[in-house]
Amino acid sequence: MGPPAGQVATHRELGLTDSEYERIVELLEREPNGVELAMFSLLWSEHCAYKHSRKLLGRLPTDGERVVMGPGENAGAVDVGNGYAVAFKVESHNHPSAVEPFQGAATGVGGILRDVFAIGARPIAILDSLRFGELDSERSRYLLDGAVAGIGHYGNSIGVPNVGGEIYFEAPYEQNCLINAMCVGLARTSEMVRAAAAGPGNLIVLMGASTGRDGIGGASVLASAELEAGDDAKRPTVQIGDPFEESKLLECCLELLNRGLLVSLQDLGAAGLTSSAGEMASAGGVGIDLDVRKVPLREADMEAFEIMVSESQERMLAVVEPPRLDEVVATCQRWQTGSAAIGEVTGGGHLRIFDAGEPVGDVPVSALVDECPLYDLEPAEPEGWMYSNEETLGTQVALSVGRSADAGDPSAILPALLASPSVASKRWAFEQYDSLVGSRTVRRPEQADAAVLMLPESERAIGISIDGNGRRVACDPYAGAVEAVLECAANLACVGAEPLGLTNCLNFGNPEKPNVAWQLDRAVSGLADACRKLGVPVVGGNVSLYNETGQGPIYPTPVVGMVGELPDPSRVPGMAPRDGDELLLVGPFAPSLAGSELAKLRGDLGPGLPALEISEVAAAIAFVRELARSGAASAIHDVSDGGLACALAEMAIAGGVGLGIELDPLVELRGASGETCLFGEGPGGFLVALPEASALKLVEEAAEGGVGALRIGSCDGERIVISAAEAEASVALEDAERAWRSLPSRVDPGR
Amino acid sequence: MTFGVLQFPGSCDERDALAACERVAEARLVWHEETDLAGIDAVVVPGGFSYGDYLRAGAIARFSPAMEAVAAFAAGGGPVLGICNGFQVLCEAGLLPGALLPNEELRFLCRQVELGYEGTDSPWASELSDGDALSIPVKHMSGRYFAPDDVLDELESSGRVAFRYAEGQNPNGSARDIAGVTNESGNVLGLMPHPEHAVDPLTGSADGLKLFSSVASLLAAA
Amino acid sequence: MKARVLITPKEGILDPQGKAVERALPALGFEGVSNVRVGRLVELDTNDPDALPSLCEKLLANPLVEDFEVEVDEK
Amino acid sequence: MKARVLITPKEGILDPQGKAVERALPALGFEGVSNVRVGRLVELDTNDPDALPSLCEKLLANPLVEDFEVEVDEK
Ligand SMILES: Nc1ncnc2c1ncn2[C@@H]1O[C@H](COP(=O)(O)OP(=O)(O)O)[C@@H](O)[C@H]1O
Ligand SMILES: [Mg+2]
Repeated sequence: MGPPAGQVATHRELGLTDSEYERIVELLEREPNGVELAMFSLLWSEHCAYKHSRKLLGRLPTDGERVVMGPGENAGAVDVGNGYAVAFKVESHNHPSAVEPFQGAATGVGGILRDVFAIGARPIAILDSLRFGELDSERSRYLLDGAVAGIGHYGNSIGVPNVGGEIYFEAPYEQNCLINAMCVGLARTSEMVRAAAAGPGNLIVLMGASTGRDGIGGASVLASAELEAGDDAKRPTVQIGDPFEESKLLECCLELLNRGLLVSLQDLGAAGLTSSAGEMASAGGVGIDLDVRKVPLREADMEAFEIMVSESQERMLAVVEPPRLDEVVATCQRWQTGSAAIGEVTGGGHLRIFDAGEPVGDVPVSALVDECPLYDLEPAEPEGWMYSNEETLGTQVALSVGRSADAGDPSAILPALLASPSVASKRWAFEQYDSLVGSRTVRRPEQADAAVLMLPESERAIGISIDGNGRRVACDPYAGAVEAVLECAANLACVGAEPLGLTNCLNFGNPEKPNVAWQLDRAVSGLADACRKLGVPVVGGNVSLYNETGQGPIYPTPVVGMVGELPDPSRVPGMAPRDGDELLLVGPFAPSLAGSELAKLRGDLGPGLPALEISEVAAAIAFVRELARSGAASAIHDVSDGGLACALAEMAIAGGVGLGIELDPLVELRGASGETCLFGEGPGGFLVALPEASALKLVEEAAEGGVGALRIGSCDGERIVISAAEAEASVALEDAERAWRSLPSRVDPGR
Repeated sequence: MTFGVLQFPGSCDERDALAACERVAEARLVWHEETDLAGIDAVVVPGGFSYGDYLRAGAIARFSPAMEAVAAFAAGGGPVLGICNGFQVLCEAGLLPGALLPNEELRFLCRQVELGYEGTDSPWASELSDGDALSIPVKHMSGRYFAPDDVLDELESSGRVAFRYAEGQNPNGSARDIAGVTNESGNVLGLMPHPEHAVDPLTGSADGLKLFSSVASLLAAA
Repeated sequence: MKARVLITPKEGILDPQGKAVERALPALGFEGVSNVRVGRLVELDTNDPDALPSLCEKLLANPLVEDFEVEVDEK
Repeated sequence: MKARVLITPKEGILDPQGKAVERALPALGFEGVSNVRVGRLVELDTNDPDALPSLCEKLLANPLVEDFEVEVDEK
């Protein structure tokens, strides 16, 4: 049985260790044949088996009153009332995007959409979190340009609005960019499905696109091994996305679920049929028989193993009761999407593969899906700074600030920070995304810290945010990961949203290296502690390891996506203050230059972030949330990258009004230098603009709630003037805006 | 009165267009294979990526059975509004002059723009007055309106340029800042910006609603 | 029979893709390239090549803004 | 010298456009057309045709997913 020996590569070439191979032989009680080995190599890859991370993930809190589906399903979901749930998940497509940014990013979006509609939720929003090298590198510009176009292409074509995201530019991502995409969907709770096969005798139906040689070996070769020079050989496996096909498939699947025609549904992602059939069988405690010759093929001469591991996009696997098959097929035809019954559910607990009736593979489902050995990490804290400060100094910005005579002049630093690509306006990118389709978008990109979508179905709205500053996590993996969670919650607070659940994507280097293992270990603890203290359950996520090249690991980058609810979308404050408004700084913000954007530009990065008290920040978050809901503030914005001065400038630009700010009270309170107060970073700072008459009342209310609030100035004129002790930044509003809007000229220097 | 909103495989703004119509009248989706528009008083060909927008925006959709019915409906004087991809489809079908080419910047662009309305006879603009400014978003990859100069001259002199982008806001390189044109008798209007995404102040603007209410009130009065 | 349809933007119509290529050339060290026009190419098998011009006019090209040329491989 | 670059999706690489066109044809009354592949066509003038293959690889085509062919008109 099976193909002749030598037709597929040996276990080592497929990425399995000798001991893993021995374990497979033990479980099968014989040598695997080629088809079986290919299947094991993929399901036992890091990408599918989480062999270096599963133990850590156990630390994350997953329970909550509002949780409808937690980790283990295609997407997590939380209850939003009136019988509706919001489903969401973030996923990475880093390595495919480093090879071909447009298609890699596009298919990343396609994949996360499928995870969401696989549970019966209609996708209502996409967010994307991207990391590239510095923009003075041609490769970074090429990757950025392609990835943004690809994300836009897929989401725009399929009609799901892209409502938010983030882009950071840091040298450690130069060779290994990060492309994380998050999808949010809305479902009637009663119509949601789990991906568990059930009912021996039921049919396995493959829907959607035909199967080609796309991404063969992708999961093991592309997603779980370090990228090296000479990756060209891996290139023929590039997956091409077809959003038109997915749009039909999406509508078809939602109609089938709505009409109750499916027993269960699962997307095909990494490792294609092998993983979706294997995981469906495992979740249902059943077996599955498949005949690969019944799979509609794009290329007739495909081998059995190729069909089993192909990562052709836009496919879904469903379990269907035999009497329903005709209706399912007819519905697929109406949507002009493919469907083929390729097998059936069995009681045997085995995944058996046939090729035109001939058995070519037979493995116990549990061996394939559940028996992959899990490894303990061997963490070791690095001595000193693992990354090079020299490399972070690549940009023109860095040169102008870090090394010029003006290096100490706040009036020069502010525009330089605003022009730093990680801080600058990302309008160049988000205008390439349709942020409006669906008619739910109450706050679009740049209108508020979090996107706001209304849900008339449940008579409320949701706020959504995605965040994760890898540089700060590199400085201190525990504190940095805590900050990522706090930053998301802070963004939600600014629009009055209370967190319901969290998803995350852990983008790290090679976990077999002790220093990376340490980063991973500390970061997961940080996430877990922050989630516990904020009371936010983790409902899903994704892990992407081995993000490194010869130049070393990426910054450790846990990306956090959070969804919160708010009662009244008509009372959401924006970021634009009004002329004459008074400005207050609310919260326990204690600025520090450690890990800051300015420290980066000066080449001053090193280990360590100041200690912080999560509960104090949580109290400020809760206070700001209520303030936002009250409608009393004309604008709210939290302090993040580039510190107070940048946050203030962003508000001034949004409102088209100058600012006069005096930070001496902060200097006194924190005992920090003027420069640190202007440009230092840290969690727990909120800027609130409101009419002068309400300012005093707000300070009193904050004090009653145990939250600090300082009156720091007001909005008027055409200059941004911020002073703190000896330091003063004074910049014309239009100069600040020009700097902040300079990204297009950096992406396309020829223009 | 009842709006019919066409639905092609790959359309994606049809639900929003339907919801916009439903704010002012009855409305239903019309599947691309339908050929009978009985009971429908006005047709919206919505935005999106019909048939993936492959080959050329709107090129494949124009051949759908429903579009044949729409052509007959338009010939009989029925009001037809093509939005974005719908505008492209109407041009491809020859119901409107010109073509929509890839944006000059070659990128997809989603942005709120200001439109100036210039008097026409279109039923879609009965509630607008010459010189009105409307805030309506654009979002498209191929929105650069093109027609030969003599056709443009003719459009202008016969009052068939219904909407132009406000000065300095032409997002795509459209000839003479044209954002929307009508056919000779005014019942067919093609518009690149998306009025169906501007029907509620909560999502940014309600200016687009006037197009739908124009037709609805006109037909209700008739 | 194999056939190829070559579709190009009509003379006089702005071709931003062609312009973008021209702009990118010097940075890549290519001199002496000009008049770049970017169009579409459709390859297909047909058993009725005489129908191709009509197919082009109706579907593959937009005669208002594009020219086309059909090449049939008679083998 | 005039030259033409014909760029097509690589063998085995999914071609969504070709697929969509192929599917639409019967409804338009065109029978017997198959294997539709949609690619790009670049026309240009050059005084150094030998540089074209390199230009294709670097700029005009994406060698990961596309094949290209250069035709030079020697006149
Ligand atoms: N970092 C994480 N935090 C929480 N849950 C996670 C994390 N990573 C993965 N998971 C969960 O593990 C399961 C498997 O993830 P994955 O293999 O990405 O799913 P899929 O194959 O559906 O894309 C999912 O339910 C996912 O939510
Ligand atoms: Mg899944």
